[in-house]
Amino acid sequence: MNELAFIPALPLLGFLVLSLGGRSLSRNAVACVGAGSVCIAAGLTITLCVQYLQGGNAARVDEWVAWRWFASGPLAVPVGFRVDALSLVFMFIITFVGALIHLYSTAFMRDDRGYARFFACMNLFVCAMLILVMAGNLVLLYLGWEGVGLCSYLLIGFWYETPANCAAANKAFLITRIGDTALLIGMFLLFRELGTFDIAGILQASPGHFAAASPIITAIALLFLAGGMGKSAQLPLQTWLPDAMAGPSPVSALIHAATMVTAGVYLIARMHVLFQLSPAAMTVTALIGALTLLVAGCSAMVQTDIKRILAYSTISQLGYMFLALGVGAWSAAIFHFFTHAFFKALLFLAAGAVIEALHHEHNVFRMGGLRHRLPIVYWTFLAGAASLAALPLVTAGFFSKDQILGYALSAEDGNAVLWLSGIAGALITAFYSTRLILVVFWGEAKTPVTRVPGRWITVPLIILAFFSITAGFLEWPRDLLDVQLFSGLLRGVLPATTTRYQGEGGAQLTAVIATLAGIFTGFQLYYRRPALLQRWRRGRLTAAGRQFLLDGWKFDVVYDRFIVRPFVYLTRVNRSDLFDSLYGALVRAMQEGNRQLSRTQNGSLRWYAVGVLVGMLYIIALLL
Amino acid sequence: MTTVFYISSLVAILSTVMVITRYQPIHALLYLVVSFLAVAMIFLSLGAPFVAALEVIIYAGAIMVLFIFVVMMLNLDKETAAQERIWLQPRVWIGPSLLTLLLLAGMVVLLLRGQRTTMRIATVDARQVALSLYGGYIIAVELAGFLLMAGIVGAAHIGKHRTESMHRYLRKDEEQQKEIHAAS
Amino acid sequence: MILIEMIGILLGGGILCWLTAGWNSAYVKWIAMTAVAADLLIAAVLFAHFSAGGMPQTATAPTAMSWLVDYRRSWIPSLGVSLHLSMDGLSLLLVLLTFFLGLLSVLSSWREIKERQGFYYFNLLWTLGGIAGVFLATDLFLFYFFWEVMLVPMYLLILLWGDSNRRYAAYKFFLFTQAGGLLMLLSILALYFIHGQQGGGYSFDYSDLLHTTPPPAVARWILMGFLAAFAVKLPVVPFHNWLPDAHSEAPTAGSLILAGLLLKTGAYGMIRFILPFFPQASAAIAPWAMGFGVIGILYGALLAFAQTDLKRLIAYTSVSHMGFVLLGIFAMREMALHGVVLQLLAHGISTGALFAVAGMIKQRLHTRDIGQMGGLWKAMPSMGGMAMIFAMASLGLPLLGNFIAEFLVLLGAFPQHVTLVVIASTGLVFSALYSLRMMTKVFFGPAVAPAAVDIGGSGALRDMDGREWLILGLLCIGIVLLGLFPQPIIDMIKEQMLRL
Amino acid sequence: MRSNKKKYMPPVNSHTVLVVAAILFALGLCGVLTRKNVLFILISIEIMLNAAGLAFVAAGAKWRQPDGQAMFLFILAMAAAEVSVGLALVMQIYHQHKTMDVGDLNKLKDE
Repeated sequence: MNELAFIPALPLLGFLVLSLGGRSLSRNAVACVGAGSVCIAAGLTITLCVQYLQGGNAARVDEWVAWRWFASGPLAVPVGFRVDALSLVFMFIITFVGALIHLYSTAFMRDDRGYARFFACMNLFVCAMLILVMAGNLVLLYLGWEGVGLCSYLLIGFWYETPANCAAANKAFLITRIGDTALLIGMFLLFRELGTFDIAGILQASPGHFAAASPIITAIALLFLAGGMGKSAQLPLQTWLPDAMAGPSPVSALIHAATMVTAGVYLIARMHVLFQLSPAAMTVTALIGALTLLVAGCSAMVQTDIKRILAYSTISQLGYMFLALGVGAWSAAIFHFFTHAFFKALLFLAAGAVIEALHHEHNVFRMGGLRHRLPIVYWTFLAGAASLAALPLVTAGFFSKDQILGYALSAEDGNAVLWLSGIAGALITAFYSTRLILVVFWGEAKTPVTRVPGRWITVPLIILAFFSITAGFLEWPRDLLDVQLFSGLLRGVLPATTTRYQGEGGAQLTAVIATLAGIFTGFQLYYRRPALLQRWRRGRLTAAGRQFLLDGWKFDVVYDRFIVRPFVYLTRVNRSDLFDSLYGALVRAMQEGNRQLSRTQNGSLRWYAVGVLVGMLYIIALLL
Repeated sequence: MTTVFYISSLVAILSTVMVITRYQPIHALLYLVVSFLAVAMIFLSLGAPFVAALEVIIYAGAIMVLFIFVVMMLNLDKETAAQERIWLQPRVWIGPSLLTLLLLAGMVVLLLRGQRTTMRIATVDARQVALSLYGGYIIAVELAGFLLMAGIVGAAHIGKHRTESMHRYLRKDEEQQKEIHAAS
Repeated sequence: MILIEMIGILLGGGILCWLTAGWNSAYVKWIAMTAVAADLLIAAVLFAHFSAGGMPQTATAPTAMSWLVDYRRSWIPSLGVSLHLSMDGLSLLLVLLTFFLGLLSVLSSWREIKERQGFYYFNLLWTLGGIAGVFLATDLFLFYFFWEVMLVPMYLLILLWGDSNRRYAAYKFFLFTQAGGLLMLLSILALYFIHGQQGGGYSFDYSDLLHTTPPPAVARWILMGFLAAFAVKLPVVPFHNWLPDAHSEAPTAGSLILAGLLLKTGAYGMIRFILPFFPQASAAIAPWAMGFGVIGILYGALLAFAQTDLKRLIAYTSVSHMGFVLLGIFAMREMALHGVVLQLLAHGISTGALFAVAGMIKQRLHTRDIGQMGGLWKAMPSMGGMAMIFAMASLGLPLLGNFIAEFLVLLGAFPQHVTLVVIASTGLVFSALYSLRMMTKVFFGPAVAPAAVDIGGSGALRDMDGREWLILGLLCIGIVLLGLFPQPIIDMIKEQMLRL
Repeated sequence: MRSNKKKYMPPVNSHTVLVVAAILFALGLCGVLTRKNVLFILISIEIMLNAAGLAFVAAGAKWRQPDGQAMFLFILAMAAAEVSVGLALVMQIYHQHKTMDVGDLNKLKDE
């Protein structure tokens, strides 16, 4: 038994214990099992990380095959794990951030009826997510991929008694399932071409097997991209994520911010060889990323539900990652994932604390003035928001976003359009981050604080805030400081980005200015001159625009009208089965025939005699 | 003999027409006797004296007596005749008559289509018939015996005066329906 | 000999049940359970024996077929009918499934059936016996015989112990399957005579008829005859209408057997007879058959989504899942066929389990209408969890048996017909649609009004009791094992699928 | 030959006899179809049987063979049996239904 196995096995064990015996355990025991398993897994992962860093071998790979899963004909799929630096980054985030979120949840979910169920699902999620990133072959990856989908479904619908929550859960599962199916078809296509599902084998064989930019590789890459788009809530499959906020806040933090939604990023980074072979797919990836970050960012500007703001900002940040992937800035995408996981998890957890404190108040405009009453939450939230806004040099978000923006312009596949959209996105991001801080924590208090978060809630917040600030120091812009620890770690897995030119100064400055401009605008609108905002709200055009953005660019409405309703109508119409009525018609025809024929059997002697006579006439007519 | 044949044919047809158009059963039966006798004459003219005799004895005699018995027993008189008059409306009989006429026309056309031969008639006497019957047709004779036997038994059985109207299977049904009616 | 004993135990047990019921009906279910359990034990021992490398040497077998167990006695020699039962990996697996689900069906009727128990268990055991016979018979006459043996008791089960609309359902079931069966009989006879005329002697034996080569045009018609029977049983889409009615009206055990086992006989027949008998003709119709499979997948899923009757919903999911089976069989690739066999087993377990859950819910709520359910998770979290597992199995979640099956089917069929497989894959989205809808409507949402619950007078909704835990627990273990360790099963049928 | 000894009679056209038989048959059939009274129907049936007999005898006469007459005898036997059973039925019907109308006797009708 390899020590690798313990990392996913521990949460799995936790899940089994909690799901089978959860109801007979006390709350403390449940918390111990639930959070403990993930914490130990986190410890193991960190040990592994240390080993990797100490070894200094960037191309180190750990492999372990648990058992032969299934083999049929040319196909052989083992339950095999393969860990390299890329997986390790993800594993670290999953277990470390996961452990913090679990600790937070022990207090946060304390009074919930489904305490054991919550931790069971969370543990299962951690396990599935670990399997996803540790999988040595695509089938196992798909197992984890679907597993996290299931957990996401279960946790979004955690408070199942509200129909809206169930609807959100179903929506999340279904929309991601569309992406999953695309991924599955992509896998079939890949298998037909290469005859293997082994990830290492695929990466090795692909460049020799596929001609660059051939239609088949483009198709495969696009299908994989579609899979990633579903999971990572990219346009046009993004609509599920804002609704997914129906789940408890820790769930939003873990699944819908830090880990699961980045599975698409992982997939594309993992399969980067396929994408590199297809410039078209790369372009599409980058475009989708750029488009998503703008669309979602705009929506985030006007949302009023604190969690929905964060959800749209998550979509937007994921858009940055896709943009980075699309321009071939692999390690930059992963780096942004890395920092994003900290600050977005932090934001969600802090938002959860705020919501709890205000007695389940979600609307930001009914908050306010929390700066003094929840100081720890305020400062940590500020750290997270600053990181989200990419406040230059002092936050993690700055370093990762700056790298992406730099590559968007300078990388071989990058261009000015992508860069400009990134810059616009940075401005928007900074704007709504400022808005969030100002509206929620400044101003006057509108709702009384009923519950002050305890230590189990604040400590994870502080740890995450620390990382939200410092995680960026692993990787500095080249012209400022020559520290590239992160990309150095990934060097053995992901190819370096080929750039057209060196020197990022001007572009960097633009980004910084955009960020500051965004912050300034937000400050002006929401603190200095709120009257301007009031006027806009009253204007007809601006109000309509606001509503449009508030509804997420009406994607839901369009889908509802053109896909959901026709589909439901179609199924309703056919509920009693078309073919059934076909057979029913057959039966009725028989009965009608029987009725007609039995009318001849009227019991009248003379009628029968006429029948005989007609028969005779017929015979005679034949003879004539 | 030819003349006899034609005359008796004419009589037979006319009297048969009368049979089927009478209202009073007894009148019809009287015309039927005439018809049978005429047919007997035809037989005679065709050189079949034995059958002619049988026709008179059995048809015009025995069977006719049965009919008359029944008419007498059922007491079918003027009332029946009035009933028949109502029943014999033109719209009742015209359709079937036309159909029958059509059939007749068809048959006649078929008959006349063949080669016309005049047959030279020789008498076939009872002896020959008897030899033929008890020679080649012996089985058929036995079967005819069975048939008559069955006819007698059947007639005796059916003719028994019973008040019950239904077969036991049907009766059960009837009773049930009555019960249902009573219940409702 | 062991084979005829297996069937004999069931048939004999059935008669014993009937006779015993006359003087003490308390023993009946125990007799039934003992009979099925004994068979299950035998089958399990056989499985353990053969999967542990106990494959017999084929030296003794005179034919090219290498059966694991072969039993042959002459029965009606003048017609070339023999009592020929054989077992290979495929039949062993299906027989194992038969007895496994058979045991659970006995268990699930433990409380449900209170009237005419003797006759009920007689019918149940005879149905099982017929199914086992179908899986084992290698004489076509005998095959047809068992085909009918499984049909009539099933018909009675629906007719006598079914729900409110049982007569309609039973007649429909009987008419559809019987029409198919008679066409198959015609085909069997045609094959028999063609074989005789070609000088092979008149015989109904499988291995004899295997080498019959009817003229291609005739072969296609004979194939159609077989296909008619199997397509109705499977069911293929235009012939599926008996299924929702029969499933929803049958008692729980009946639904379990119908979904879990009866449908499998159709697939088994296709694999056992159609493909080996008419390789060319089936290759000719393969694209059509695959197309119908795909139509079945989508159509079944769409209908399942629209249903309001829980059992009907599950029944239509069967239609959808069996579409994968058809697709896989006529892809005629090793991988797809492995997937098909796995799908047979996994579907038997998962759908059987869903029917069991539906039965338990019906026992508590006295309704099958999902509009009247909701929020059941609150009262019955364990059952909700179990139902969730099986719903996930039915939407093809990895880790559970159905995923590997569907994955192999689609993967195997992919090179044969890309477009169809792509369309079929969208079935996965639809399967998610109906499964989630079912879970949402039944277990989530606001709790049902207590008034609706108390109809039975048995008090509040209770969670599963020990017997129900046993049933669902066994099924759950089964489906997870299939998902985690499918390899022994693939190994079991590997050799045989290669021969196709 | 035996026929030589027979006394020859003047010839009749063979078709004429059959036409007469056909007319009688048609009249009988017409009676069966038009009358509603069971008794008349029975009478008409007798006419039809008689006509058939006539055809047989005519055919026998044409070939100068006794077979036609033998057949007539069978028809006679049948007619006798038929009429006895038929009249018994008529009596029963009349007793039970108090009517002779065949239109009322439709118990065999398929409901």
